[in-house]
Amino acid sequence: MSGKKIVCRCNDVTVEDVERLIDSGITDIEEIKRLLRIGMGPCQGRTCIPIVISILARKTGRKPEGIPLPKARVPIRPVRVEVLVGGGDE
Amino acid sequence: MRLNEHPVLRFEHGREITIYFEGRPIRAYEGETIATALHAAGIRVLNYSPNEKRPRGLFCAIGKCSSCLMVVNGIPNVRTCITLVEDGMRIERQHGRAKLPREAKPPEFRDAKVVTADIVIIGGGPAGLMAAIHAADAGARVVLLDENHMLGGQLVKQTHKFFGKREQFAGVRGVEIARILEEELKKRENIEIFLETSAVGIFQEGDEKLVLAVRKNRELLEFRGRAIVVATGAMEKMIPFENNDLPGIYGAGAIQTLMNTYGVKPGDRVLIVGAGNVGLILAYQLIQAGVEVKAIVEAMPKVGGYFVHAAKVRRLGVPILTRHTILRAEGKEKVERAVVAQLDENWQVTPGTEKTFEVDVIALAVGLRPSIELLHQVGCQIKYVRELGGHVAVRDEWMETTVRGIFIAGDSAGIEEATTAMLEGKIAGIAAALRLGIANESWVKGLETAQRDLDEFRSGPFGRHIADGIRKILAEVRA
Amino acid sequence: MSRIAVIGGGIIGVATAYELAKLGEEVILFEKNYFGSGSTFRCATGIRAQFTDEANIRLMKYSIERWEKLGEELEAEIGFRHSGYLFLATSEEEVEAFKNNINLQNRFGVSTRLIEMDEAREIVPILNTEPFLAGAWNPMDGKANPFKTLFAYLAKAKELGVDAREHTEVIGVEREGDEVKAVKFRSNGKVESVKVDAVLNASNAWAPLINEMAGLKKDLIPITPYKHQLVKTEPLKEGQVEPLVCPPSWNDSYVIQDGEDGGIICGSGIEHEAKSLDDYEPTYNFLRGVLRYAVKIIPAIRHAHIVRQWAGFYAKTPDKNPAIGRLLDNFYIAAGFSGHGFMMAPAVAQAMAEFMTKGKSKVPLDWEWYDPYRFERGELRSSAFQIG
Amino acid sequence: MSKIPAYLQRGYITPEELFSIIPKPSEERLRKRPVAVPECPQEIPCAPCREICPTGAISMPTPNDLPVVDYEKCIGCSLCVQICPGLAFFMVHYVGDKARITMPHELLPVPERGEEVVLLNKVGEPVGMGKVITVVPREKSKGDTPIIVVEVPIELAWDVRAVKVVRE
Repeated sequence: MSGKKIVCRCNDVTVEDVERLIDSGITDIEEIKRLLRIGMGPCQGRTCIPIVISILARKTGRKPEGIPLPKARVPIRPVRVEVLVGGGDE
Repeated sequence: MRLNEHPVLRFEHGREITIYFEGRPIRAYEGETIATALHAAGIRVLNYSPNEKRPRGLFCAIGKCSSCLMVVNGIPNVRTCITLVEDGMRIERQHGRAKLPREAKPPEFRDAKVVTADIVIIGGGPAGLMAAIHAADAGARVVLLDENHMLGGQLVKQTHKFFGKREQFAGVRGVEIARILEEELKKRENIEIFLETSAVGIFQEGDEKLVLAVRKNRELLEFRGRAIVVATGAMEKMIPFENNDLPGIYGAGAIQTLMNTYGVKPGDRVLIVGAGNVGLILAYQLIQAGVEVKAIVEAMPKVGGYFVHAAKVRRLGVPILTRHTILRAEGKEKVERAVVAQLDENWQVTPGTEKTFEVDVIALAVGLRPSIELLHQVGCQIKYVRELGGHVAVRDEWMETTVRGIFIAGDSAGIEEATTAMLEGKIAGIAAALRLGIANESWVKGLETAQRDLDEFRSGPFGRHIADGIRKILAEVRA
Repeated sequence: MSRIAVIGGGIIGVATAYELAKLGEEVILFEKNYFGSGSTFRCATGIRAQFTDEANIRLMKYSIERWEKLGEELEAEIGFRHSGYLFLATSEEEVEAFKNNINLQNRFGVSTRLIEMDEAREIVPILNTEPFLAGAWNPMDGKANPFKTLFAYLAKAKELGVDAREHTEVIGVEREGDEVKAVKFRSNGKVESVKVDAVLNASNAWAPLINEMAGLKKDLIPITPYKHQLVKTEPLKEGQVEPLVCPPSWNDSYVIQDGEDGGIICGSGIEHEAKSLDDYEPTYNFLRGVLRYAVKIIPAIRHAHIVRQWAGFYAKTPDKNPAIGRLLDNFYIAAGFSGHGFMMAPAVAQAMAEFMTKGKSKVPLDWEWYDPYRFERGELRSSAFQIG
Repeated sequence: MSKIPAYLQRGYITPEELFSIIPKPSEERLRKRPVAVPECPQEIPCAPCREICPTGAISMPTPNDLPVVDYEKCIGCSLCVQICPGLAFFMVHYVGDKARITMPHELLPVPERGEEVVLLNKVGEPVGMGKVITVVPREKSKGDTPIIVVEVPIELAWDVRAVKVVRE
């Protein structure tokens, strides 16, 4: 097994993937998110986004305060479709 | 791997049942999660990742990280860390992205169950419980929901005694505080409790706030109220190092859940990353459960948690390696070794200082961050404040966020302690009742007492740091 | 060579900036937020020629031809594929209407055909065939990845010298007589101005604001933002719902698998007029409303988990056709796409760039049909059919 | 940045460091009866020891101040050892050439009275064997923590802070 440093478990994104993208000039977290699909998997960004923010801060010299957090969306945890449709169904 | 005796905790198992893992029968107990039962049976690999087919196992144990997805009774993407076992359940490892079953019937469309109250409290940990008790005493009709099957939040996993003053439960173990608060809650007739109920979103519909929630993963509920207290606690941070996704690497909270909630040992030999209070307390809890702790590594030049917690594990033989970091985990399908190394003054690894520990568990206790998803989703102003653990909602002295009627308390308002969470919960509960015009002015006094207690608690070196962070937040409100 | 300002960093603005640069123009591109942040990154990824009028059918047939070769041209993976659109009829009247549309589409070379439900089930193995009588199937329709496509255009545009600025808001358009002269913009609190020879307003929902800056009536092009919401499941194995599947009589509800991660995107005609241009608040009504139909189209979706719901704008004109053309001597517009901007972008960008530089274009774009002044004259087109 | 105290770098405190922060009880006092000594060098918000002390021997103006024991007022009742959430209070009593250390013991098994146990120093190294003199089980302890009194060689009085129970 190779020694990958995983940032996003949902999509197997590594530290190197994020760094490479930043080096190519993409430094907006919203753009990084969409190109690497970070935060778009079933964990909804809970594990990965803080790591991306810290990598971005380190690589660009920006303060974490200045990096906006991608918007949290409904539902904030995955919900089975049948539950949303058949509410009250035991 | 199951714990039979423990110096502090007693474990009560449900009825013994059988589940099938890839066809193999496994003993389980009703009331425990699938991941717990598999873990007790020594099964570490729960699925293989979608792109790289990397083995993955339990990591967060609270349904958040997606590392434990499996196919259960033919249905893919089941979070086995929060799904309870049922007799005869068939469980298979999931290999990457899943296919939906080919045959299915469309479900009936039905209205959700509606629950109304004055104040909806999300989270039944120390902050939420205190908010509920005080809001109810102030005259509000309260409904409290919590994801877990028991109240108390993280308190139920804490075997150590709490600090602070006597009226703040100092000298009482976390598990016991949870029991006391639960008893208080149940004495009050104007509090309705919903367990195993997860809030998944907040919608504002005029003056009313709708908290959409799911009970037991199968029932949709609409909680409607005029004020909300969000006391959703915290979640653990993760750090990147080589093979940081290998099964056998857990968040500290996951180990506490396995060990102290379900009575299952996480493994035999553990390396802990992080010597803050969580890492130190975890080390002690592991020793109490009869697990060997090989070492605690800490990148900072000093112990970050309370010295007394460090001294407790040092005298039981656990080395604390300050200025050390974890380089990588090694192992084929699960952790077999951990490699650490020393850091220099510039946080760079000093060559030649690598040390290998033969461990089967790596516990990450590298910090917590507030669970603010609901607050962010509903549109509260969010600000990054390092002292408070990361992104937090901006709030005033009454714990009210920038969305009127939405209050916060506890770790979701900033990482601190159960003691301060309880005081913040008291403030938020009273403040919400005051804002709704339910509580009369005399309640302001109680709120101010709690504020003074907080100030006193935060007057030491640890608390001053927090107070700095809170000042930044309050400056934002005034601006 | 002239200097052209393109206002709006969505797919239309970015693609047109690229096309203009390709023709040798000096381009400065403004986006007030991040590139794609308006409607492009919120879209449902679908691309189709199954329209119900000649202008849109011909434009989209051409656009799909451009989509086919776009990855190669931009030297990037953009995730385009001919995954098809499958419309499903629930009544005999609808089957007749489908037949008429198919005839029209066939006349302009679009390969749509009427199919039976057995074939539909082969195309979508987990489709619920029971409620439907027939399908209108065009295998040449498709989908692409909006993120990758926009960034591919952007990268090429930059390579060709486009000065692309995000987080840069246009706050003024200087005009003398029937000519615009300069564009004033703000970035990081700093206000600057640039002299320009021409301006393209490609800001879709925000276009009336830019028109107003140029001294035009705000409602000259009446564009209203409607929140069009989507929900999406967790990633799933690809190929389960490859095409966009839509029974129009079920409130225009549709499902389509994301070409990238396989998550199923569910949309519907349930719309709300946005309260403001930053009102992206998803609604509870939609969350349950859309799934009510989605589970009837693909019952197995019941077992999948929804991981997010979001809203984007359908920047709608009164006839749901975009406004494409010239507003002043050197002030142009391509906006009000009413939900079709992403799919139309390759064709519209090329047409617009050629029109701005040469006064004409070889793209089969019916300038008369999309004429921006038609609203003022009260000449509405037949409503363009609106799905994904 | 202020200098980091050595005990925070290592996670344990040496007697020298401890007695540079609080006074060491006199030999005479140590021989008289057990005396409580807090190994609590850090300002943390915590006050149960002061609150439980029946003679007011522990001073601590605010919960964030360090506990300071008035050794003359201390009657050696061990309540502070029982209640201390940080398990940081110990009692020391010199008896002949032995010292009797009162310490918390929250592990299984709890030793029995008279049992010989392995003595552990502040870093968990075995430094000899010692006899358990007294056991206060969890049920009888004021702070839900079992406490034990262990006899150790007098020269190890300030080193031994834990024991290990080894049974066949």
